[in-house]
Amino acid sequence: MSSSEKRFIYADNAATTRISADVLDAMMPYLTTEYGNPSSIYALGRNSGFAIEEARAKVAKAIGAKPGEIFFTSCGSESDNWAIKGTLARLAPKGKRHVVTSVFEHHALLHTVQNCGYDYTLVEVDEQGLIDPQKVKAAIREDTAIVSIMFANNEIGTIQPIAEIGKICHEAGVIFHTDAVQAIGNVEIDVNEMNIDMLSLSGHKIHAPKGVGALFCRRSMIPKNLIDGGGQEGAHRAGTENVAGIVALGRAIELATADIPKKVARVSKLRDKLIGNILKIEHTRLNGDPVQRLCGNVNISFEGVEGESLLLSLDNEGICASSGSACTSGSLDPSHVLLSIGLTHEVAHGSLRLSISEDTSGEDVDYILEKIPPVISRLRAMSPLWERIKAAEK
Amino acid sequence: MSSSEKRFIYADNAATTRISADVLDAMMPYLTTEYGNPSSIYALGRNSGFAIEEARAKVAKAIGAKPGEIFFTSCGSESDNWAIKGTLARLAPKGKRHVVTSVFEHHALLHTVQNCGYDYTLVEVDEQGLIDPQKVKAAIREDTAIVSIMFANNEIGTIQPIAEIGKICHEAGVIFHTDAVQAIGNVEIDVNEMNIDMLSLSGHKIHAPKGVGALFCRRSMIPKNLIDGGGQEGAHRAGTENVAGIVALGRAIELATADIPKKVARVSKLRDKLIGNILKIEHTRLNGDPVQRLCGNVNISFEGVEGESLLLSLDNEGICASSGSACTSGSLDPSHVLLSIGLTHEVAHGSLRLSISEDTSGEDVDYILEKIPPVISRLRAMSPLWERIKAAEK
Amino acid sequence: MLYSDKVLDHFSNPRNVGEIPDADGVGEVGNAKCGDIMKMYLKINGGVIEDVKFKTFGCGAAIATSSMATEMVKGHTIEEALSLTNKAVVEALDGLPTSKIHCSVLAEQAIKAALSDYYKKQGIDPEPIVGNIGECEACHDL
Ligand SMILES: Cc1ncc(COP(=O)(O)O)c(C=O)c1O
Ligand SMILES: Cc1ncc(COP(=O)(O)O)c(C=O)c1O
Ligand code: FES
Ligand code: FES
Repeated sequence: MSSSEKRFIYADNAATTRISADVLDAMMPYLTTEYGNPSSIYALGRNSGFAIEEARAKVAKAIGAKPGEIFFTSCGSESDNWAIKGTLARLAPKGKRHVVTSVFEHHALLHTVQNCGYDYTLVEVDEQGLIDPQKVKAAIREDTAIVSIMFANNEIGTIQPIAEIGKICHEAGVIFHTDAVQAIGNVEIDVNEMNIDMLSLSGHKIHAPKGVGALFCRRSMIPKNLIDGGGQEGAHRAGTENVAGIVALGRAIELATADIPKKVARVSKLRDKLIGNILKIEHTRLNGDPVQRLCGNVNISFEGVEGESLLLSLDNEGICASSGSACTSGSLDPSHVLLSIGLTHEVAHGSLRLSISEDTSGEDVDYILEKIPPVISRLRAMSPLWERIKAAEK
Repeated sequence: MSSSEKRFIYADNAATTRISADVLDAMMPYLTTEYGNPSSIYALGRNSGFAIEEARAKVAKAIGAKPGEIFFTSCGSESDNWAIKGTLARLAPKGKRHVVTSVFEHHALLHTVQNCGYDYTLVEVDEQGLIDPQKVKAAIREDTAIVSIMFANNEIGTIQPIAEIGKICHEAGVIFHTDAVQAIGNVEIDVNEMNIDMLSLSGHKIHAPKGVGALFCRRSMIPKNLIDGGGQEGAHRAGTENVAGIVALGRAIELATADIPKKVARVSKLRDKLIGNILKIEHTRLNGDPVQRLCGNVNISFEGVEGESLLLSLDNEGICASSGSACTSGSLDPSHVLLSIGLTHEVAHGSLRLSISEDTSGEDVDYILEKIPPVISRLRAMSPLWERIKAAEK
Repeated sequence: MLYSDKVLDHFSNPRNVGEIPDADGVGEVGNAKCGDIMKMYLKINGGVIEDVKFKTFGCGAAIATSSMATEMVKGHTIEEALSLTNKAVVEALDGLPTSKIHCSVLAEQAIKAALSDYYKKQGIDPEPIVGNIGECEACHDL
């Protein structure tokens, strides 16, 4: 490959993924001829109904659950909101009005807990971004309604000891929810073996379209409705079903979980090549645990560089990536995840997340590794912060 | 047309609609090459973001609103839930803890109000299914937070005097929300002229896909989040945006509102032909107002016939329709809408709703009119209830 | 609403629809208020159900279970008819949605009601033989 040839490399699969051709094929009939409302009794409606049930069975199978335990939603955020708000609405009258979660959950979970008007405890994470199950245990109170700990972190990719945390919750008689939006397709999940009572997932992270998600939930723990109305989803989630999206999610999760060990082996090799080579650049650090890590996640901070300008520079090279910089989020604070593992604001601002997938080739990795160093050099050359860092070294 | 030729006629457009070719074309790029996350900063993400803003402008234009007053949701039900629950969550601490709505709202509204844990008043409707604005006025209290009256009823198609009701609300200083899911594209709507503060709509009723909706809301009245999390929709509705669905909704509403008077003129003529001819069958009645009526709505009760078996029989003839029978809903009570206008359970069970659209042809109408009488005769011939009705006549 | 092909077949082509003018037993159960009435006519000869007809006001499941139930008792003895359960009818139809099971109960009861009538016409107290045909349980919710 000549260094002048510009490529397009999508390395932001943790933000969203392209819809795979196979998934698109599966959903197309439901965007064209099969437009029946699943609640309708005639054949056209029944076809949609059957398609939803088939998708439900596929989602259930992918995580070792029963079809009756799967409820479709509009996104991972809705699943998280429903699990927390609906469980509190159900259990608060019984005196359970406390939530345990971690400091570095996705905002869909964290803001929900912070805004729900109930009491909560945020468990700290260590410098690697790992959660100590004993800290969860210590946070559980008499009146704890639910514990929610994310399966894998979306920014730094750390994978938590979920089975162990679930066990602790069950010993304490508390419901255990996990946000598995980033874990699905990257970690083998069995809700029974892992002591999971509720689990959130989202289609667009696994090559299904945006706008469809699901909540797995044991039948005895179904939260109070977030969305009331008609009898859809067993009267637990109203709204005419996003049939095409649901069918797509069913097919996508089937594909994503077909051979996880093979994917992990291949992709983590590319990931480690990226990490190893990027860390050769001076004044960089890897964020997140090197081993307990999503196979596609690379998160590295470059001192003296601001994340947004880094992303724009990479975009000019055809590389799509993301950052925990405040500047990319429109808020003033950099990523709460990066701060939670002890990064200073300065260092957090200079973070880069590359999230690769099964689509990523060895050549893509080479291209990224070719483009990053000059971009960093250029930005550092114009950075007064970098000047200061270098000056301090002398 | 020979009477033996079987056709396929979709006459259930109030349940859902087929996606139009034009809308599908508009959304396809966002299911294929344009898969960027709108929150992402690189070009691929920005394209999605622009597409959403373009759709927002189209939705705003269709109802005379400003783009900043449009919030995308996953469905009409979510919009309804958000409007009510979010407004109560916002205003209850200020002492506003009462809702006024009508007895025959869609369940997305009615169940929300009934389950929200606050006080509410249900305004009655008359035998035609019309709401008297003075009754709304009488129901408003000191502590009323919000009035919600549906623009047009989904079962019997009655169109309410929305501008007048809105005026009454504003005189009383109360927020006025309307569920316009069935009205969009069938009635010209201007939120300012009609004194509407919030309005729910849904894509799949206007030839966009299932799984996308919107809430119009004045900036000073934005409800507390139903779905907390990321910064999407101005931080008022979290979740990665259903980009393809939103683009589709934008295009669909543009088409649906392009020439409403022309659609109404054409479709209501077909509607009236259906009504006039079906009413020639003995022991039938029209449900809903004959004039203040959605142009595509036909709702007729056939005594001595149960609705579900009527639908299945029509399905055998290739006609898709719906009914307010209890038997189609899985509950034991027939439609609360039909009961609210004074029908007995027996008569409500025998109701048929045909909802036609701009796709319906004169030949379709002739075919429906040819098929209904023999189906009714066959079902009545095997109905012990019909036997009784006829015996009572002698 | 997910109906099996068999349910749809029995709904579209119901077997034994109609009346028997000189029936030996007629039974009617159900309630127009909740949307279902079933009426069964039996012709009985030497303890065997020689002919059976039904009329039903109700949903697809109500019509299909009536039809199937008549097929399952026709040509069978009274004893066999009495042992027919709604479960057997549902199984013969390859299942019914849960919300529709109550309609199948009605089919079982309609046959029992017709047999009660048959015994009454003979001057025999049906209770000990047919048992008490209870109210439809679902109806109690109304
Ligand atoms: C009047 C009315 N409101 C709300 C809804 C709910 O819309 P959705 O199915 O998009 O949730 C519908 C349709 O089902 C409706 O007809
Ligand atoms: C860990 C995690 N939870 C929740 C979400 C929210 O999912 P969605 O965008 O489908 O609402 C995301 C992704 O944005 C995520 O990475
Ligand atoms: S007769 Fe009403 S559900 Fe069967
Ligand atoms: S007789 Fe209809 S539900 Fe009981």
